[in-house]
Amino acid sequence: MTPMLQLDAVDKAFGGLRVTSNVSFSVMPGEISAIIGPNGAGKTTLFNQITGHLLCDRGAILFQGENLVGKPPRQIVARGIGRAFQIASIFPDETVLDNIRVACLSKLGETRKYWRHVADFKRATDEAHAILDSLGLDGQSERPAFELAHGDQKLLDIGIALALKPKLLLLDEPTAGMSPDERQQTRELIKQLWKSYDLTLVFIEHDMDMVFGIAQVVRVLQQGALLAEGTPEEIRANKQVITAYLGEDF
Amino acid sequence: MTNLATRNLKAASLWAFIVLIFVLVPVLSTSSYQVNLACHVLIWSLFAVSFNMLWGVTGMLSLGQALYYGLGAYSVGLMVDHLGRQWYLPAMGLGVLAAAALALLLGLLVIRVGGVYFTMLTLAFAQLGWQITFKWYDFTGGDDGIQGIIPPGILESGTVYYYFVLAVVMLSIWVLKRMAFSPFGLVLRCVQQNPDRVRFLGRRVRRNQLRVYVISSLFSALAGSLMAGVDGSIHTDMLFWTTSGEVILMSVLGGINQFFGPFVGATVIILIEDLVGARTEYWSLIIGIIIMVIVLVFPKGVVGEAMRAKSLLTRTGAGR
Amino acid sequence: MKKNLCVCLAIVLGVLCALPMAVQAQEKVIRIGAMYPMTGRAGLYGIDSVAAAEMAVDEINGKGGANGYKIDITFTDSKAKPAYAVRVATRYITEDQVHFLFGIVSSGVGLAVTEISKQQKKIFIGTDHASTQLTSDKLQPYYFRVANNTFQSMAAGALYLQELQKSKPWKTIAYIGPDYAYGHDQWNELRFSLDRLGVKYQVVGEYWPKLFEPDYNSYVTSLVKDNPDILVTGFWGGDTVAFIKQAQVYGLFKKSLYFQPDAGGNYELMSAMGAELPAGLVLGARHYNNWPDTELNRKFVADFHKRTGRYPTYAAEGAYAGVYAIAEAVKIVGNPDDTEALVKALEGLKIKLPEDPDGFTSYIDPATHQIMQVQAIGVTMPNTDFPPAKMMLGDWKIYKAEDIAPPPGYPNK
Amino acid sequence: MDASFLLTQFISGLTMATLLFLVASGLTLIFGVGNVFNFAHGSFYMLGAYFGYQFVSVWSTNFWIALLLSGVCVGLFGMLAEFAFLRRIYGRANEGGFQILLTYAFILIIDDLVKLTWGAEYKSLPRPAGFGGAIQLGDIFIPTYNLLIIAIGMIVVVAAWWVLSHTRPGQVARAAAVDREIVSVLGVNVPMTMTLVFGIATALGGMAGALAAPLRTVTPGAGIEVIIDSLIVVVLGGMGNFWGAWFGALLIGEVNAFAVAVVPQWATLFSFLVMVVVLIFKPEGLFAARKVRKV
Repeated sequence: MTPMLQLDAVDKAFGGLRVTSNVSFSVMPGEISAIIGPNGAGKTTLFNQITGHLLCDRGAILFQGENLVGKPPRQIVARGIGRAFQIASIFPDETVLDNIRVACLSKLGETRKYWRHVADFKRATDEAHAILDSLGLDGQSERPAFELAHGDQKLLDIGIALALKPKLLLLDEPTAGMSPDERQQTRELIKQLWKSYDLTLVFIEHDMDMVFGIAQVVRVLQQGALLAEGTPEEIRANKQVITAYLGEDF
Repeated sequence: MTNLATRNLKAASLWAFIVLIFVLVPVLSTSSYQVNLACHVLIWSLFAVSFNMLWGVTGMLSLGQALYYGLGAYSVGLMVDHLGRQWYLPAMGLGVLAAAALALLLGLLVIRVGGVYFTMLTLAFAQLGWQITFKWYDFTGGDDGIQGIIPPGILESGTVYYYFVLAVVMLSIWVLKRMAFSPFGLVLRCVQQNPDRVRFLGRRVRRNQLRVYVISSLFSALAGSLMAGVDGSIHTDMLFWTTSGEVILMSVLGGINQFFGPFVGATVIILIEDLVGARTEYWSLIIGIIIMVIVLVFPKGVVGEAMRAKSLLTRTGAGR
Repeated sequence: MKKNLCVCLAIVLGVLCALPMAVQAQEKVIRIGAMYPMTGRAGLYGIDSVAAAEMAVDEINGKGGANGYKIDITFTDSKAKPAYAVRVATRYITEDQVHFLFGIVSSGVGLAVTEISKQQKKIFIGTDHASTQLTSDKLQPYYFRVANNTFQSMAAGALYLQELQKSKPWKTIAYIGPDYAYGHDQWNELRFSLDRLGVKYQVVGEYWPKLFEPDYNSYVTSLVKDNPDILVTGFWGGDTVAFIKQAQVYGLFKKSLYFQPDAGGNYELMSAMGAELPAGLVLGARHYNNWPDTELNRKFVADFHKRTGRYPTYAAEGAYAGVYAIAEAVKIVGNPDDTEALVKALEGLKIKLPEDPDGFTSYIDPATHQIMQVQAIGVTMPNTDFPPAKMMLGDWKIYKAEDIAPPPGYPNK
Repeated sequence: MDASFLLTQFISGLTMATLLFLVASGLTLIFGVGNVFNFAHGSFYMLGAYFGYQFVSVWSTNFWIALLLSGVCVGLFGMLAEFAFLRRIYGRANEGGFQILLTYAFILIIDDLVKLTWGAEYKSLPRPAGFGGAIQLGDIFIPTYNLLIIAIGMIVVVAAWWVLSHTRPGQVARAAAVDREIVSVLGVNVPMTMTLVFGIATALGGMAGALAAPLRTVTPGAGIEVIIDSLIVVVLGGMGNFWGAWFGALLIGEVNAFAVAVVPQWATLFSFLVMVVVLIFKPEGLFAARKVRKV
């Protein structure tokens, strides 16, 4: 089976500082996996390289066998990679519905329609409602997005990504800034979404309950390099990981 | 579906009301001056609404839309002057096309940079256009402008021309309104709020900015070409940067984030300019103070403030 | 939102219709709608014109009006913007029901307003703008001008240069003027007149700084290199001041004769520059505070000074003349309502004005609707009679009205 | 075209460039630190010229003192404008448009205030004692006052260099020009800094007005023509870049001087032409102060 995503010796340096160095791993289709590591380990940079926001200095990123390096985000997203951001990246003045609907329209190739009202695009609207429903946000669909609670804004961000029907979904700290209760709910929700949308899912997370609770594979980054890769159990037992990141008393 | 139907009905009745008001102007007015004034209001409204597609909707602050407004006017003026009155309507079409072509060309240059650089670049190119029009007096008439631009046939009558303007303006604003609430318009609003996210929806930000720049310029040129026939004369002032500034003022006064804001803004500004100008030679002091008050106290504009007041009222009402 | 919008628009409609509904009751009044710039660079001309026009109105009304009709004159700032002036003119005609449109400093604005005057068949008295077009190819039946046009000034200038060639043989000439119609017209008209007189000359330089150019250093140094015998300039207002101040230190006026026959002799230059104004510049204008030395002119200048505390620029005399021309025409016709009769009366109207020397009376040429006046050109010399000016013109050369009129058909011939 | 003429023309261009730079430097400073484009900067220049007239011609103040006082008065006026009005719109959505309107309102108001105070007549100041003539070197005339302007321009450049590189406020201003967020991290009172910078910048504009007054005409509306030229200079040099403004002024001044000498009929279009050519290749100007956010 070809991997969904394959990183091959990926490097990135800012000035003299190497942020990711020689990172290689493969993500198999249908997998749900986590990337962990201390702050500054290069996790978000890695995402940025995958989605084309940053150019790789070296190495290759293969998505379903096709090299993505050098392609702009626009084309990468079109190939089926979705992403939600660490700080919710939404359209604050639009309604919750329109936030999702614009993504649905984009996926359906209907953004160059100049004449009909957005509400008249039935398919996009229905799809948007379905996504809001699965996120539990349907009740707030007519509110402007900036009015949403912090956690809901992050869900909305995920919803925008989902609307693009990605094969691979990248989530950057989906529970950051949430209360323990919200985290619990979000964890369940993400697992739910992974199943119902048939996704390959990679997430960055600091919340260990989430990492060890739902990930099938965990990858540890440290100072830009891949320190370890394995099942949650393997990682939990890995000496290097424990000293470098999880701490002795873990 | 009912929601949709109500929306359509509401929108349609609002339209009918606005159109009715302007249809009645020549009937109710006591002098042709009021018709003339209403004509100015309509044309500036179109100019301001098309400008606001660029600024209010997409967040691109151009200080050079006067270039296209002037281009529209001069296309009509020059062709009527050189070729005759029967060229009036073709010249309008030609001016609009020329503006679209120029906007495409300049757009490729100025859209490369964002924010205030975009503003300054549009200003610089518009001033260049003004300087050329001013200087090339053999062709453009320079500071003397062009006079005697009389519309052909039945349009020569002031009232008929007024209805012509009304029809063109209302049709154009209707088209722009459809556009603003279409998927294209939604993408434009998204471009303003979060361009990076738009890229990650798989859409090209600059391509969309270029599209709206061309569309806005095209309608600005249409407004300019209509203006040529109102007074029968045009002038380089139409290309000067203060003309571009005036539409910003109209947009702000009406309310940037309201589609009809600039329409109301244009109406109010033209009436204020007229009233103040007619009463005092110190109009510039008074207008300056008025602008200051608008900017500092009513940043949401007339329509925006009215909506805020309305929502405050309904909220207190519901609280009781 | 929609409801509010409706309310807004309804209010707007209300204002629109109720605007100035106050149309005056039908008394015996001559209504004049005047437009002058009162802000910016040309503001001085507007403000002087308003003062002089009001002075004329007070004088006429003080004597019981014209044929029993009192003059009621309204002023609006044209903002020197044609589109705005057109709107004001339309308001004057249809709302205020004026009998005459009046004023205008800039030719661009004048051309736009004459178009309205033609469409609405309302007489337009031009008092200051000088483009020859208005009384030649753009002439329409309802337009009259009571101040000289640039052709007349430049024709007088050509005669001056022709005479000068006899006493002080000059060969080369250079021109600098603002890069718009006014600047170009003057140069074309001067060369046309020189050629018509058969004067031989060689052009060694032509420069076109932009209107309101603040910095002439580069132009001056180029002109010094060209070293013309005669330096003709076509500036007006502040540009004249800036050019002379910057050119003076380069010694330009020692080598070349400075010659500015249209707007150079305007009093504003003398009052702005005081003792800094060099002697020996040859300047012309449409009215002078110290010429002709007639009772009428002395009285006009003194009255204006009494009224405003300063001496008038030439724009003032134009406005003053315009009001008197209207009063005279109404006296002939008997009322201000018969526009066609007023046009007939104005055509060929003879009127004694402050700028007429003894033995001459200004008259309006029926063919061109242009006032025909004597034109004088003078040389700067010390004179402190009109403070703050320390230099005034003197050593006058006088040119007859008939000698400086454009030939029939100009500029197409 | 001989060498002495080229030199004369070069010095003419330098005079123009220096005055242009004095106005544009303030404009670019305000933009660099505050991201404000001050359309009213020309009006502050005009105000400086009127203050110069008031001090020298009406109150017979010594020219040099008048020059300084004009700068100070205009600077205070500028600080007032920033403190009372402009700072209220910082950070607002669509701030750019509000800036344009507010500074445009300043233009309208200052124009009328000047007319109310000094009337519409043209005013003029004499050159200061000792600077009324010209130095003659062979065929070359160099007006001493022009040399003085060039010298003052040099002094401002050197002083600005010293302030920007050796003092803390200078460092803050430089930091702000690159990244505004840094400034608040440095523990600087940002609003106060902005007011001060606005004051210094308008004082420079005012001083330029007073300095130019003996060469030009003091008249209502005198600010409009300098603002467009300064705009070209600032855009050309890279908005917010002090040295860019200096270079831009030099370029425009000299291009203009030689265009006048070579192709006088087209000279007025050259400054625009230079700008368009530069912007086609470098849309952010020759020396962009901060990395241009490409949207």
